Amino acid sequence: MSITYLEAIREAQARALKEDDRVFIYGQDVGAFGGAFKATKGLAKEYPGRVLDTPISEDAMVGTAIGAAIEGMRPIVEMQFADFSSVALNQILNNAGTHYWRTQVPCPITVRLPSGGTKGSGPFHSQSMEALYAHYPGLVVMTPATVEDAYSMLLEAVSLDDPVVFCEHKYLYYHLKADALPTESLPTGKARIARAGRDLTIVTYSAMVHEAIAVAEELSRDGFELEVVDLRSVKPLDTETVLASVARTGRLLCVGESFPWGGTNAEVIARVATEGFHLLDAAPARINAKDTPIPYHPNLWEAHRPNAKSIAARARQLLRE
Amino acid sequence: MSITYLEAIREAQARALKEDDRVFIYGQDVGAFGGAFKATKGLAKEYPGRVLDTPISEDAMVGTAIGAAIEGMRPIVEMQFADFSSVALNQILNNAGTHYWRTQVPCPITVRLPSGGTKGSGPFHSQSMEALYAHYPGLVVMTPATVEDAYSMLLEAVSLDDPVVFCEHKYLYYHLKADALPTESLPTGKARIARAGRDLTIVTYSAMVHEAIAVAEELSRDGFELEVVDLRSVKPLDTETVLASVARTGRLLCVGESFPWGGTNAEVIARVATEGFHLLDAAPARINAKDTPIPYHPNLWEAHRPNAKSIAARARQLLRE
Amino acid sequence: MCHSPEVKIICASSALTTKLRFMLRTAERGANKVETKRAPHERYLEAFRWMLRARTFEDKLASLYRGGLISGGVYLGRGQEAVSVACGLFLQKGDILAPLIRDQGARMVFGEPLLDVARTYLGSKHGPMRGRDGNIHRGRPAEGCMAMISHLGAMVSVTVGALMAKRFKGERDFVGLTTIGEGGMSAGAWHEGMNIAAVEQVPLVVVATNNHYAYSTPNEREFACHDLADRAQGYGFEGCSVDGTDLAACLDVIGSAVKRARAGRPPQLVVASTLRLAGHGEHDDASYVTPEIRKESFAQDSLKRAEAFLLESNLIDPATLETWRDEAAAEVEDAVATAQKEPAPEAETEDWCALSMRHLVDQPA
Amino acid sequence: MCHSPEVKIICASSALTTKLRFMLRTAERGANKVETKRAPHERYLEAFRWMLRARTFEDKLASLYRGGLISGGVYLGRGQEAVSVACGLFLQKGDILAPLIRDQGARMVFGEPLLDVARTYLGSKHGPMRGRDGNIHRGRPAEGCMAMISHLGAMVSVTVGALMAKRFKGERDFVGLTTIGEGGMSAGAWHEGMNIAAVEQVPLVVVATNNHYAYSTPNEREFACHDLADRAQGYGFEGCSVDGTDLAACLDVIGSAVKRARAGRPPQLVVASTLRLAGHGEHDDASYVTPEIRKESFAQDSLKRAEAFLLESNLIDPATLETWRDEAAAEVEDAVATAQKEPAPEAETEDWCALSMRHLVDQPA
Ligand SMILES: Cc1ncc(C[n+]2csc(CCOP(=O)(O)OP(=O)(O)O)c2C)c(N)n1
Ligand SMILES: Cc1ncc(C[n+]2csc(CCOP(=O)(O)OP(=O)(O)O)c2C)c(N)n1
Ligand SMILES: [Mg+2]
Ligand SMILES: [Mg+2]
Repeated sequence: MSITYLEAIREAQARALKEDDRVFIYGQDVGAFGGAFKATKGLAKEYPGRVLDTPISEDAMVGTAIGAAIEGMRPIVEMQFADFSSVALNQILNNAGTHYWRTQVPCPITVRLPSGGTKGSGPFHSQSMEALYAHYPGLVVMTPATVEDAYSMLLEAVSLDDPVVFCEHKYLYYHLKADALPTESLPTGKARIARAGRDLTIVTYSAMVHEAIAVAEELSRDGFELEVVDLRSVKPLDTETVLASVARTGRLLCVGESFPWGGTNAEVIARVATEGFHLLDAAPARINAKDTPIPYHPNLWEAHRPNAKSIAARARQLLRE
Repeated sequence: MSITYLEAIREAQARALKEDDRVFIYGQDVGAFGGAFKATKGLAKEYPGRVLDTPISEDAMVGTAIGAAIEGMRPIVEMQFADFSSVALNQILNNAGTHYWRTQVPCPITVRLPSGGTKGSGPFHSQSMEALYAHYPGLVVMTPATVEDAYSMLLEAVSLDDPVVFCEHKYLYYHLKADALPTESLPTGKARIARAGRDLTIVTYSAMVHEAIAVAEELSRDGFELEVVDLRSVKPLDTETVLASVARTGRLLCVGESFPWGGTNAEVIARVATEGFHLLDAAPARINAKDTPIPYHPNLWEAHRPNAKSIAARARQLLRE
Repeated sequence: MCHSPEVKIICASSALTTKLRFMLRTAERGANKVETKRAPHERYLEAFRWMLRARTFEDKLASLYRGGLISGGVYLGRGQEAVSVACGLFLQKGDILAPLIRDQGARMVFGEPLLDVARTYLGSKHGPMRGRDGNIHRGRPAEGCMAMISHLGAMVSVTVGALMAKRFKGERDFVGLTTIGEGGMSAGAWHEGMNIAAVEQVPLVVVATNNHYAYSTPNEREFACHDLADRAQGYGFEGCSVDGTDLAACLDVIGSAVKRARAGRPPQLVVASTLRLAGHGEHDDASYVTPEIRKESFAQDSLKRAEAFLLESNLIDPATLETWRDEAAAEVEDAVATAQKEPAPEAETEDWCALSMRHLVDQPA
Repeated sequence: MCHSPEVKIICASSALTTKLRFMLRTAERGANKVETKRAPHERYLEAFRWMLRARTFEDKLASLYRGGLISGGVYLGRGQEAVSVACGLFLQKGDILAPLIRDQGARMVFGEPLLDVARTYLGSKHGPMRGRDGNIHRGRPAEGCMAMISHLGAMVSVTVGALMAKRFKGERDFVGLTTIGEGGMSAGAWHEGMNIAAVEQVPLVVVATNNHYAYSTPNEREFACHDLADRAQGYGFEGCSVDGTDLAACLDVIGSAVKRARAGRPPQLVVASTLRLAGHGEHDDASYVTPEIRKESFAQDSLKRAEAFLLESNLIDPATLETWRDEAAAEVEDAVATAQKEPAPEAETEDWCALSMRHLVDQPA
């Protein structure tokens, strides 16, 4: 048996629906159709009345989920693409994100964002928005990189009493496979050493974990052992694991698919620079996407986001410093 | 004669209206009423038909400005409070921010955000949102700290061919005064050495510049000379000036009023750590607001954002390292 | 949760003369429709007394504000008490109220303790918002009263969600009521909320008050339709208009809308017409309100109108009215005095946790 | 900018028998109203020929997609050609068109070169979007054709702003037309755009097509009102409905709406009824469309209907139709062949500048 990242997301939702009466799924085309990416395939039939198609109203989809969560439900909202969450951002940041702090009543919603770039998708179907959500208080922002994490973290997202923005990567949907669903997992907030190493630490998350691992494998043929830290959630961000890794390697390269200004890379470097300055043997480095909208054409798209080639080049350079 | 930060904003708009037919002002209550903060006082009368009240429709206010800009106008949109721009964010990021890159037709809008905290304003009338806008490509994000910059940068914002998010600080509106309007200014993208020093660099912007200067003055009584860099615009961010300052002082403290995760502080530290690592004699440090919504009560509010006291304490600690 | 103040009946039932019957016609119609167990004059008196309390409290808030005793803004519902009290009066425990800026009346009737108001405005540590949020941004969601965010329009869909949750949980006989100003009706969030309410067919009542201004902005720059109530049919709501200065009409129309929603009819939109008889906030002298508009019939003070009716029709005597006033003032003074004695929140003891799951808090150095 | 293809008149004027006059009744009415300089049958034929071209191009796009020659999605307006062509046909140079997903027709009629379509879908470096954006996300704003963003509803207010700019600049006699699907009418941005259009009283026409699905979502889960055209009055628009499968009716109703907007009447909303005769995109087999719905009268193919009418009424003979088809196919093949020969954009020569003011670009290391 083999299961994809996308199937893991479907299975997690199936299990959440099965085990917890409070769960319902709310989103455009998630019902009989099973969602634009089929992440809810078959669920409407298995759980009648609990997997509901919505109008094209991202603000109201999240607002509705917030109201339901306040009243004790555990809604999962699917955005058709992460990019469209820009029109739900106010409800996510200002309503869900502030609710517990203001009222002491928790607001356990999960907002699923099919994120990240794929070929030919262009500026409005490719975005990685974790930085917007992580910047504001009151939200947990998950960025699973593996089939196992897609499954277990989504289950955990639903079980947490706080609002979770769940950034699942579209590129991994079909590309990534595992043998089976996991039976245990790290808790939210713990990063994972995706590959152990000693010469350089790559801190990354989501689809870029796999690029980083490919680079580590490539460079290991030249005798360099790169450690790859998969953040798993960018908020909370596991500073401890990152620092421990940098303590081992002395070198830090941050890799992320989102835009360069601010964001996870900047945050990780800021944490290491402020809290682990003496651990660094060389200047830390980062690779982001470029500071333009995400291009439609595959030629441009490949160059816009970091990839194994650009990461490897930067890693080699950093190893020489 | 003396002129406040707020009056400077009014005067810049008056001059823009006077000198450029393409300029019009669009926002809630900006007309006869002169705006919630009186930043457009008298302008509707002086420039009939060019200072227009809008419905409570932030998305459409910005959308309208975008359409007008594409057709050759230079609209200035006033958000009543920065916080409400969350519902215009999609138009700002995805429409204005991508327009030039996609079509080669520039989109010269200026969106004024009355930003930042004041006592008793609470979670939804106090936000500093520059990090959200700076993260995305295609926007210039200005954060003037002085009366002079409020004036000259707003004029420059209107004259630039690209969309500008103009973060003006409400706390400075009445508190800050200058003798006269400036006749010249630094260009956009150039940071300003607000105070020269040799022992430590504080990189900051907007209202926090004044807290930093107060700290510098306090510490100079103990023999420490702090340099204060006022970024002026957080995007573009003047890495060169920052690095040159850190080269002089060897120590970096970043101060910002927005939330801790990501944002300007993280970006500045990331740039210095990656591009000027060897310039640092000690780990860089940062002070942000806390990671909760901005509290209503003055007691909590004072503790939530950085202030001269907390900055001084951190600076002293950093000077000992 | 409709905590009714003890209503002293001054006129015996027999005193309901033909003349009074005629004068109460409208109220009665309303009352019949909402299946009240009380006679219409009782309902009217009860509502009036709530209006008096709301006004009394808000007058006090205004004076505290003028005295510099309140941080931040003070936003009053002066003139809108009839609408607002009617919004609260037909709700019961298990219902949802999502109030907005000018809903002192509805909040109180729905069960908000006076002390909540005082504590929130005065920043007491013991208030429901514990100094974290202030003024109108208060609520007790666990008791069905939502805590609004400022962004107008956002609370409609939240109310829809709360009602869906009740349906999921198998509750019965509930309704939700939320309010909006005519200005907020231009917000995209409001539209999405209205549409999704109709799609989900939840028992929702949306009471919109056109008080003719959004801050300083007059209707001409807010919308261009002939009648805001016409928006109802575009969503599949049932809609109607009401004179927001006429308490009997408000009780009738809003009561009926609540009843229809509770009975499973489509969502309800009521558009009330009033004038905001205060500044946008107490910092605002509302000098932009033209003298002409102050002469319009929608510019009447609903409280004065109700009072005049009650006195004129001998449903209440001046002495009782005085007693009610005094009682309201005493209650308010009491709440304010209590809150004023209470400690303010302190930064040192504040836990600065935006998450309920403390172990997930990530406050970097 | 209404580039009309050369219309060969097959029937002499005299051939317009009473029977044809009757059949063309609707088209005629429309044509009279829009002050066309052409006789109604000419307008109809012209529109039909545009429909044919649009369909021909879209069929080609579908086959390129199936052949794996297009990156990303392909979104067709199949079945909606009558509405879309009518949207373009009454616009002129100086007007604004803000098209959406299914507007191949309107775009072409308004003057978009076929090569723009081919270049954008095939990612030619020479296309208007130069490979930076693709498929339907194309436009030439400098020539009045806006380049949509994906977020539904966002383009209404953009069109309003462009019209305000024209008014500011003293231009005259212009209109703007933008389109939306019934699904996009649930978006908050759409509501804000509609409302602000009415407040600003710009000469705007909004043509909504209810093609009964938003992706897979049927009307029942999109809205709950009886008739979407009823939304018009809630905004202060003038509104009407039209059978989107009937070309003559589309020409009449949309033409009249454009004329009214141009004449200074309030903004116009037209709601057309059709069925989407394709998947949401070409990746989608639309298997969720029920057989019952395919039998509805709104499920007719507007192109086939127009063609049948023309043949039946001898307004065109089969041979001419064949010629037109061949000509359309040749034009399309030509555009596609040209675009296919052109270079793709390359990362090395792309300047990666999101700002027009190059010195403000801030691309950190
Ligand atoms: C989305 C949004 N934009 C702007 C504001 C600022 N604001 C607060 S109240 C108000 C006027 C509201 O007018 P209306 O809805 O008519 O209510 P009223 O104050 O008249 O009761 C405005 C513009 C806001 N709260 N939310
Ligand atoms: C705000 C927003 N949410 C979601 C989407 C994704 N999306 C693209 S087209 C579409 C369906 C549109 O339906 P409709 O408006 O009826 O137009 P049609 O496709 O039927 O022509 C959806 C959901 C989007 N483009 N924008
Ligand atoms: Mg109002
Ligand atoms: Mg549709």
